[in-house]
Amino acid sequence: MIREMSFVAAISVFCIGLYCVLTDRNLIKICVGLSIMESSIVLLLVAIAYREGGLAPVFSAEIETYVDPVPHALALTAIVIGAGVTAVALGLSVLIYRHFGTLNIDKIWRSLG
Amino acid sequence: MIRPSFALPQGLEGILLAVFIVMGVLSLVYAFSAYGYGFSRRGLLLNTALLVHILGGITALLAADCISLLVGWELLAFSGFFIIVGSTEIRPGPRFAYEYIAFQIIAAASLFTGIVIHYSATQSLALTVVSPASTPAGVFILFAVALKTAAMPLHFWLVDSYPAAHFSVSPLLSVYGTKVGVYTAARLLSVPVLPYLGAFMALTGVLWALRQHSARKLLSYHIISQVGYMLIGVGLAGEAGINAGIFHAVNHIIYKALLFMVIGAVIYRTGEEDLRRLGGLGRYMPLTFLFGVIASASIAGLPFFSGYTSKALLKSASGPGVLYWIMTIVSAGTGLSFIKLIYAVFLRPRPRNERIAEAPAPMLAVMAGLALCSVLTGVFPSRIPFLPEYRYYTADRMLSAVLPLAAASLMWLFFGRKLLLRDHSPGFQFSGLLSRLQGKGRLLLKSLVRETLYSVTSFQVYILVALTAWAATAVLFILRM
Amino acid sequence: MSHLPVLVIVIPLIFAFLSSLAGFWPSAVRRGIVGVGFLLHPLCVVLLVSRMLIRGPLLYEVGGWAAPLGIMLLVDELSVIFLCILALGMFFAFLYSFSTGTARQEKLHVFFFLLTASISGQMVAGDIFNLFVFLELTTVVSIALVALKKKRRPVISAFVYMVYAAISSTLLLIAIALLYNATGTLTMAHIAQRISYMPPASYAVVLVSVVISLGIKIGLVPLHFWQADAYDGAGSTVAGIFSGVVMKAGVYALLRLIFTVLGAGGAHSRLLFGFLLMAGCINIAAGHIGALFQLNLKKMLAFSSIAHAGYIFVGIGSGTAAGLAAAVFHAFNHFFLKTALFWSGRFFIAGKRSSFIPRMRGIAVSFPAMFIMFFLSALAIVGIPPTAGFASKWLIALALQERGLLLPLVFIAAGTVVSLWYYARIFVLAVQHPHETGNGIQGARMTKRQAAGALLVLMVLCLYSLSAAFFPQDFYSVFEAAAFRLREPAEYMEILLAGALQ
Amino acid sequence: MSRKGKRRQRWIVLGVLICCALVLGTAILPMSVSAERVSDHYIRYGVSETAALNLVSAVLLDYRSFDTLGEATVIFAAVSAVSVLMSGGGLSRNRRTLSNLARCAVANIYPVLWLFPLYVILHGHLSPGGGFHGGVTMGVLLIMISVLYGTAFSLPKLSLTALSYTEYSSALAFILVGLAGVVHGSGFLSNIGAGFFKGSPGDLVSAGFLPLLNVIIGFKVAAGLVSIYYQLLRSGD
Repeated sequence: MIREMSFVAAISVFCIGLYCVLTDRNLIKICVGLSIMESSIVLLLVAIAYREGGLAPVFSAEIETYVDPVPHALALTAIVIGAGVTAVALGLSVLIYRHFGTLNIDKIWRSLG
Repeated sequence: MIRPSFALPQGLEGILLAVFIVMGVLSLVYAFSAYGYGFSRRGLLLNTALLVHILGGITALLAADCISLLVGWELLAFSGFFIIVGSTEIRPGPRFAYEYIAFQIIAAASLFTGIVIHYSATQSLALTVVSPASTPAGVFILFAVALKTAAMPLHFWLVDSYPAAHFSVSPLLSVYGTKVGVYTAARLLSVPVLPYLGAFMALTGVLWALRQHSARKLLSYHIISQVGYMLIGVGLAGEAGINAGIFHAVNHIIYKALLFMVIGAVIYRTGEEDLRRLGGLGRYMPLTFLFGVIASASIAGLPFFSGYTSKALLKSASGPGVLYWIMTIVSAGTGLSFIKLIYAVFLRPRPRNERIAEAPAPMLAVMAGLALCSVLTGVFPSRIPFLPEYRYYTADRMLSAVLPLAAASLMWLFFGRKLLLRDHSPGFQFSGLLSRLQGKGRLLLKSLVRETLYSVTSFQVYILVALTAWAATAVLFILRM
Repeated sequence: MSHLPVLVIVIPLIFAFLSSLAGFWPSAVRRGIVGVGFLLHPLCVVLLVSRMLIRGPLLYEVGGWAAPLGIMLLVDELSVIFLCILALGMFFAFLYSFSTGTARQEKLHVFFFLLTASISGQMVAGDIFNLFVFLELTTVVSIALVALKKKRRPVISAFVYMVYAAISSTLLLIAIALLYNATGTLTMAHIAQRISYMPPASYAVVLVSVVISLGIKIGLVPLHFWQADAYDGAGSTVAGIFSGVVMKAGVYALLRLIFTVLGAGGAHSRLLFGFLLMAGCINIAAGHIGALFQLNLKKMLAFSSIAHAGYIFVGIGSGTAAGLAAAVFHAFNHFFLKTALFWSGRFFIAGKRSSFIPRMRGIAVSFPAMFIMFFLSALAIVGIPPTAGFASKWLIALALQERGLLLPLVFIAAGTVVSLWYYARIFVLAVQHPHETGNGIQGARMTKRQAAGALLVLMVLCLYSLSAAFFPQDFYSVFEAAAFRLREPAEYMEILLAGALQ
Repeated sequence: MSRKGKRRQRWIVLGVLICCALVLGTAILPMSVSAERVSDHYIRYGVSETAALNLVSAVLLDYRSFDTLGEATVIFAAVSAVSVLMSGGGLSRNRRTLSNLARCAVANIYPVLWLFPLYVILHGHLSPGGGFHGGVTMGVLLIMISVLYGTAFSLPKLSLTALSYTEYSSALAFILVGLAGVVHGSGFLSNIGAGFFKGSPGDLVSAGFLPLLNVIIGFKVAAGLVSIYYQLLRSGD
């Protein structure tokens, strides 16, 4: 039951991130929306790794069932890549602010059009 | 891989190839003497375009498989485009060049599709006749040929672009453009409808030519009607028809180029092309006048001139019937319009204050050579190899050629001057429609794409479109998988 | 065992780090390092290609672990073809950037090395997550390359591209997570074997997510809006690399994921091929019409790339081995043509100080050599018979004709007509006399050395595009072998599983 | 866009998002855990093969270390991208500092703060954590200095060129460790197979080059983060 609930949570976080990206007018908030989307993927990966009664995959003699370590490794890589992309995105936003003097998309597009 | 292969054509097509090469050289000499670019940067571009045009004609004839034929077509299309663009300074040049290249490339594209279908049916690229003419391959190739030979509803490109080019390059353009289409029809098509398409072209070509008052437009319409003759020949099944068609093409190349050169010399000297403002040049340019008369006699089919021999062959190949009568009516019309041309340019009295010099020496030399050719083929037709044995000068055949010409001169005497030299409305300008269409199209799409879709809505709408595409395809796959 | 497959990735990485380190050292040293770097990578690729053609597919276990445990690198015909594109592309890009002075832009060579490493990583990856990591590396580098000029429009285009790329990578990551959950492994061959464990609904969503996510990278129509602005923002050198090499990496990833991993060659693929065919036709139409009404040279070339992506989709969608081989061959040819167009176009844009086509009157007179190169590659890309473009378009048409699909054939023929129309538009302007030379702003006069270097590169590209039709038959047999191996992944799996824990 | 237009767009977006959620739901929810998995092998033989207790680090740095190399390059690419985008303006030496209270508090406990990242990096293969986690915390500590005491104080201590040097050389170090496997002949980035000291699980120095890689990654990530921070501080050109 917990697996299905965590899947639903992952999907809803993904949709919240998407909603933020699609409707927000501020560039920084779009970057935030993107990182929410990426964290929803990490949530999905960890949910996939879950095993009934499994503990953290650090070996110690008395534990027998462990959670699946591979998705955790993938999650770490996904987080790092998300951080890289977000860093570049924030750099771009600073540059856009310097050129257009505003972070509001409508104003930027109107001055571009 | 696909490797174009070439082979020397046998029989009459060999003669056609020889004429292509000779005419190429002669019209190059004519062009160099006529346009003033010489070897400036623009001249170099134009010269290369002319040479590539000749190369294209030759590749098309040497082609042993469909691919190299297509290569020939494309080379002609491209070099023709550059000739028209490069040769003229005046504004309308490029717009007509656009139209020229558009029709040529649509023709090449439909030939490409036809060849693909033909190849997949016969698994070989050889230039074999498309057997069941009704297959899509036959239809595509027929459409390509109709476009290339400027059949009547699709003739706008020829009539607009040839007169738009500089008068010095018109003879060269007239040699290769449409004859390659006739050659393709000869090798690929055996469609029963072709002769009737040719007859329709010949008839309407002459009728529209009578209405023209610009010399080179008149000549362009006559190209269409003469090519109609060739298609009649080529369309008739059997060796005789194809030989007659190709022989008519050979003759037509010579006298049509001569006509363009004569008009070119006139434009070179007077700078005027409109028949209503020309006249009285007989006294100033006697030699050009002589060559003009010889060429008009050949095209009209007067006995002892080259036109007569090939038309006689065509009439014998088609046999008595509707084609025979259409051919006689068309030769009457041709005779009438060329009497009009000679009268308007040379015979009509027009006081001229300044003296007009004769055409320059190299032009006269080239024109003399061509005039000699047409007279010789007219007088000694049996000398030409590969032609079937045929008695050209029997009484009834000469009579059937002279009668329509006599009728034409009678018509000219009674109401020629009044009717044919009034100024007419310029008629339907297809190219104008094209550029208006493109302009409107650009505005429509510009407003659609640039203004509404892009600037008002930001990239978020496009991300939304991407997501809907993803969701829709996913639902489609889930339901159908 | 030969370490070539991994060296192809590691060497550009080393030189990326070295050349950024060299940023603090004198420029002679930096130029030397960069010079050695961009010679070494093609050398490795040549060795790898020759070894692969002689001994057949190569298998490399990174870290010494057997198949499902560690990461596998596998080199077969398909990856060899695309590696050739990459090696040639980056080698010419270095030469071209040196000769036209764009090399002065700092860190450009670092990004070129990173791009080489990441795309060769994708080409030899035998593991879907490894493929994802290198795809992401390409994206980050491309974002930086688009915004390299830091002007108003490129920066916004880079931001838009970044949002598109983020969505594309999220979709791909979801697909990878689902594949891992169903099959338990990340190695392509194992997933292909155990794909039947997946419930059909999630198999469908995974397939669609992969197609759409890589469609964004290649330029599938409803997802292509970022491409025109990104190419316009990036310099012509970089745009040539994007449309020539980076887009092909997307095509390779799509082919590898669809055919080898998700087994599209199998039974239920009729729907996928139908979708790809329809998408291809839409791409051709939208690409050519978009290019027709585009007044900016680089955007026009970008839309033409979208149209040629359509040809590749149609080739794949024809569903036959011949069609697939033709599609890969078209991707291979398209690199030579489009890069030559962008790189010769650069001189027109630099000369006229703007990429606005109506301002390009008389470029044939002021840049005759470059115009001839532009003209020849335009002829080739439109598909005029003796050229390479025609050869691949002809083969795609044949494959379609085999399956009796007439509609795409008409789209291809119409595409030829429209594409020639918008290229002829430039020839018309180019040949005319440049009137307004008087307004003072003379274009950047390029030094003789600059033009010579660039001209050499362009001549090689045009030489290929004109002579491709005359290459021997066994040049094309590599493409057929690649298509055959894609459609029958069984043999591919044996090799991968040969050393596997079973 | 008019107010009504904005509201209409919101509804459209909501509709599309619900469709996406439904599609994802139909794909993800019916997923069940598949039978034999690679992770069973990792769990059963992981410790014996790599002598690392933390199986995630074993997977990250030993079994699938090529991904981690790719990932480290992504950070490298991000850092050089930001430095290119932000180049131009000078790095202003400002004296903006936080309140006196914060500065005194941190001045005293700063050395203790360093214990945590160093522990996390060095024990990456024994307890949860590793190069990336430690690197990030180390980066934050360095950034904290310049936030608290202003860049005039922090820049002379740790200049941009020093940061770039550490980052580029640690990236090269990572590859050299990998090349050791190639030289040894057992494959790029191979750990125990290439003769690194395996040691017994649980010791500080064990599990081959895992601790070494953790340290390298730690410094690389820290240097990367701090140089991004300084780049973003640059004033416009």
